[in-house]
Amino acid sequence: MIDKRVGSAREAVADISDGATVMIGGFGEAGSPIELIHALIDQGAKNLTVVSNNSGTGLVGLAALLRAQRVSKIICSFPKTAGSTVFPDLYRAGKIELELVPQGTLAERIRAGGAGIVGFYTPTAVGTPLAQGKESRVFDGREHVLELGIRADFTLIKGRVSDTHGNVLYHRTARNFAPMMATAATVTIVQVAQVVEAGELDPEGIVTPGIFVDRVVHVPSPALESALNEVGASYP
Amino acid sequence: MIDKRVGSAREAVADISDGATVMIGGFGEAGSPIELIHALIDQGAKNLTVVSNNSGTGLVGLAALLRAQRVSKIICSFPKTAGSTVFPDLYRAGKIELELVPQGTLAERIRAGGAGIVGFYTPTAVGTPLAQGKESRVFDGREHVLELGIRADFTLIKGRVSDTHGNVLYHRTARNFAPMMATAATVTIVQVAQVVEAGELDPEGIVTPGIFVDRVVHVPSPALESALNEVGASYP
Amino acid sequence: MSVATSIGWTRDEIAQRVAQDIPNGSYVNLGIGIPELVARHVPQGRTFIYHTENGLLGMGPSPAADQGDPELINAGKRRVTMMPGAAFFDQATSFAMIRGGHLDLSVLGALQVAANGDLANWSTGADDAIPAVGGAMDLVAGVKRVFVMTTHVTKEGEPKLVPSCSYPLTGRGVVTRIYSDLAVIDVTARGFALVQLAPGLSFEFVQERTGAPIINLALEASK
Amino acid sequence: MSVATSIGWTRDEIAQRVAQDIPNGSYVNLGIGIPELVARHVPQGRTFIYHTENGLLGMGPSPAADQGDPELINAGKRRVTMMPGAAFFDQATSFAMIRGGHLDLSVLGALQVAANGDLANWSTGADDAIPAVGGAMDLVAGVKRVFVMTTHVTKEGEPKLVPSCSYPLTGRGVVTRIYSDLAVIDVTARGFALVQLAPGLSFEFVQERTGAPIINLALEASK
Repeated sequence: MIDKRVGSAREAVADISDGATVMIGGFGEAGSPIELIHALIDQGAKNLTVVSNNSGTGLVGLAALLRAQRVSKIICSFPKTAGSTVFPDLYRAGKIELELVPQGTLAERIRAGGAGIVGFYTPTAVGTPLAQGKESRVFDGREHVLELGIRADFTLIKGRVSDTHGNVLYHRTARNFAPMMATAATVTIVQVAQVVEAGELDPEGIVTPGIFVDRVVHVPSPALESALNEVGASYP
Repeated sequence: MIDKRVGSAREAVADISDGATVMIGGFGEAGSPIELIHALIDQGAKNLTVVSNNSGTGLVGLAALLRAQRVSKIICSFPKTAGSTVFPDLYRAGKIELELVPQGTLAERIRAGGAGIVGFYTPTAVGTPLAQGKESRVFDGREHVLELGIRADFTLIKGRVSDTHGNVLYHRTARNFAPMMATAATVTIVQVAQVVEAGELDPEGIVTPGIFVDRVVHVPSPALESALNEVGASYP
Repeated sequence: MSVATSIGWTRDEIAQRVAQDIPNGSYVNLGIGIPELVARHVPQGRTFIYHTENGLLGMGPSPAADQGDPELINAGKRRVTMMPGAAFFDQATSFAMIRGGHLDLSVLGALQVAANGDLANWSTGADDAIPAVGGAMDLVAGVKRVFVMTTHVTKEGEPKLVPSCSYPLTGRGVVTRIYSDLAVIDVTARGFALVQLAPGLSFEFVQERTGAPIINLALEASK
Repeated sequence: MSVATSIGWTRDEIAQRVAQDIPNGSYVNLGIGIPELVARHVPQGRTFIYHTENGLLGMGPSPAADQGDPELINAGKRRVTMMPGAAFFDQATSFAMIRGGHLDLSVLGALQVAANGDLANWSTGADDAIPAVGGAMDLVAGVKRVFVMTTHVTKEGEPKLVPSCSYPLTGRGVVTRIYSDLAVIDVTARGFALVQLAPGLSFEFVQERTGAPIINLALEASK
């Protein structure tokens, strides 16, 4: 009998330690696991390295984690979404380190980390500042950059539904980085709006197989960044 | 209005030229696109390089293509399945070249070819004869081998159902190599037992998005290698 | 409220001109901003399939205001819809489409385009700027035809078509064709080459507003 | 029909012994042949989830003869079933599970195992052999714990546990533990180390049939 459910977001993130690398799903608010992030803020771990495509908006979710100064470094492709003020302020004040990575390279580096591919060559970013300091090499007459896989201690993602084995389905464009982040961490934690018994999901349609998932947290009505920001919410 | 259907398997493979590289889906008989392979035999292209996990059984499908001496080289992980006699005979007679690749490396090389990743480092095969002549490099104290992406001129695969845009679903373990082979060829041809209109498949459950598929052939009752072999069939 | 100058093409006219050059059945990625207008001008009888790099093929138009799903969005994080035949996928698959050369066309905005096809469209390199690149570098490296839609000059009147980019690059030698308010210009092995002038404009007028020589193929042919 | 010798463990007893060492909830890949027997001996109260590298997690037992689906097969190309919670996926994903270290355990057969953990299990290197490797090299390179199930000696009586492999390698230093008909033996930094003898066998009996020294930890401890 396998059952990966844990009782609460608080319990799920309890063992994230200071200095950990944490991948956080989402493209903007789509797929952002707000309840898990808020639990991490409550938990208090600091000096984190966060891997996430954006930097959050308003004063909730990822932006709130940054605002609480728990994150010393962020690996990111686009940290200045409309409505994002926390990151720019911290960055200009020299209080956070940024590793800027092209979005597709970020996705592929995370996939590589999860797939046991230590490094790969891509034409993306050749000749740009983001290739500076990176090894490059010509294949078939074209220059490529060596990019390395990324792994993390924890991954926090949001799904639509999971079974008790951790097989996860997502909602539309909230899928984005979650499937590859699920593969690339020592401990993968997913919050889902619905949990079903093993056998209730179609085996042909599973997006993230349960082998990649360690903990499932049932969050029946997850908040959305835009809805929280509309009412001027801030966390904590 | 987009409609990728072509009238027949014959029509679908008509422009495969001598010397082409052709990826052929399937793990054993599961997923083997027999009707497309038979159309390719009828069509007559020779001196082909075939990329396929196995080498076929009996005297039908992939084995029949080899027996017709249309294939000068095969890139393969396991060419000696039970019931496979055509390949061993040709190989011992020096009539076919074999590039043996570990199964996971084969899958990843095809994925890389389709994803614009020119090469990657893997620990698989280090210290074995299959790493001989390949560049190796130590990352994090562990030796890795550089493997290069594979691309093809054509891919022949079998799906369960496709819509007119070429969005494909597969049947159980017949999926195997098809999704990545679909991405790695200039022209991808899929035979499916059922074709539906665009909009009839759940956008959340598409396995191969239509962007990877060029031609859809409706083969309502595809043959299985084992069934053909049971009755001693041979092709042509 | 400012009134648009009557010189050259309007934004919608540029978008319409771009759309004319896209073959039926093309898989197209439209960049954030002006390029999004292309979707409004699909020529009669053609179907384009729109890819948004955050994970959707078969993107449809924006929903009505206060409608839509906050988790059905485009790369600009705006709500969109989906068309029949759409498919959702993850970021690795989405960028496999881009990097693997599966998209027919990418239409992007620009800060600068150089005569050799170099593109700068993500950063002015200003000291206080927050660096942010998104998928632009992947798109220009992976998609075979890259169209740029841009005003011909900056708000300050400086040429955006330049001998070489002074801003940080998005990619080297990646631009195929430029659609501005003044002209359609190809990037060729010999540099910028005129394809079409906006109505009422002279070659000299456009050349004066361009930072590098433009080859006038029609003129060459008549010599 | 030959009768099995009564010395040591039977195949099923070896499989049972292996299963005892697998924690509840483990994700396990069973190699083709003898390792498949492990699935018959899951200890009471434990659940293992079986991975088959051709694209299924949650593989169930074989269907009744002449039942089953010819496209629902295992890595040995035999028909199988699926368990509640199963998932199908493609080969790249399947080997991402393997290479990325997501499987807890791989149980494989062997031609030879060396005292340093080198494994040879895909080819005897014979001139007329058809080379075929499948997923074996990926499994040993990617899965953290690799158990070998094997007869202690070949049909000709030659040791399969050797100082160094003479056959082509599947992987270097990859084997964690060996379960033979005669003993359970760990591969340690100091070489082979005895974990358990089959009932009625002496350490010397097993050592005589092994090509390299076996450390007898119990003996060392008693000294």
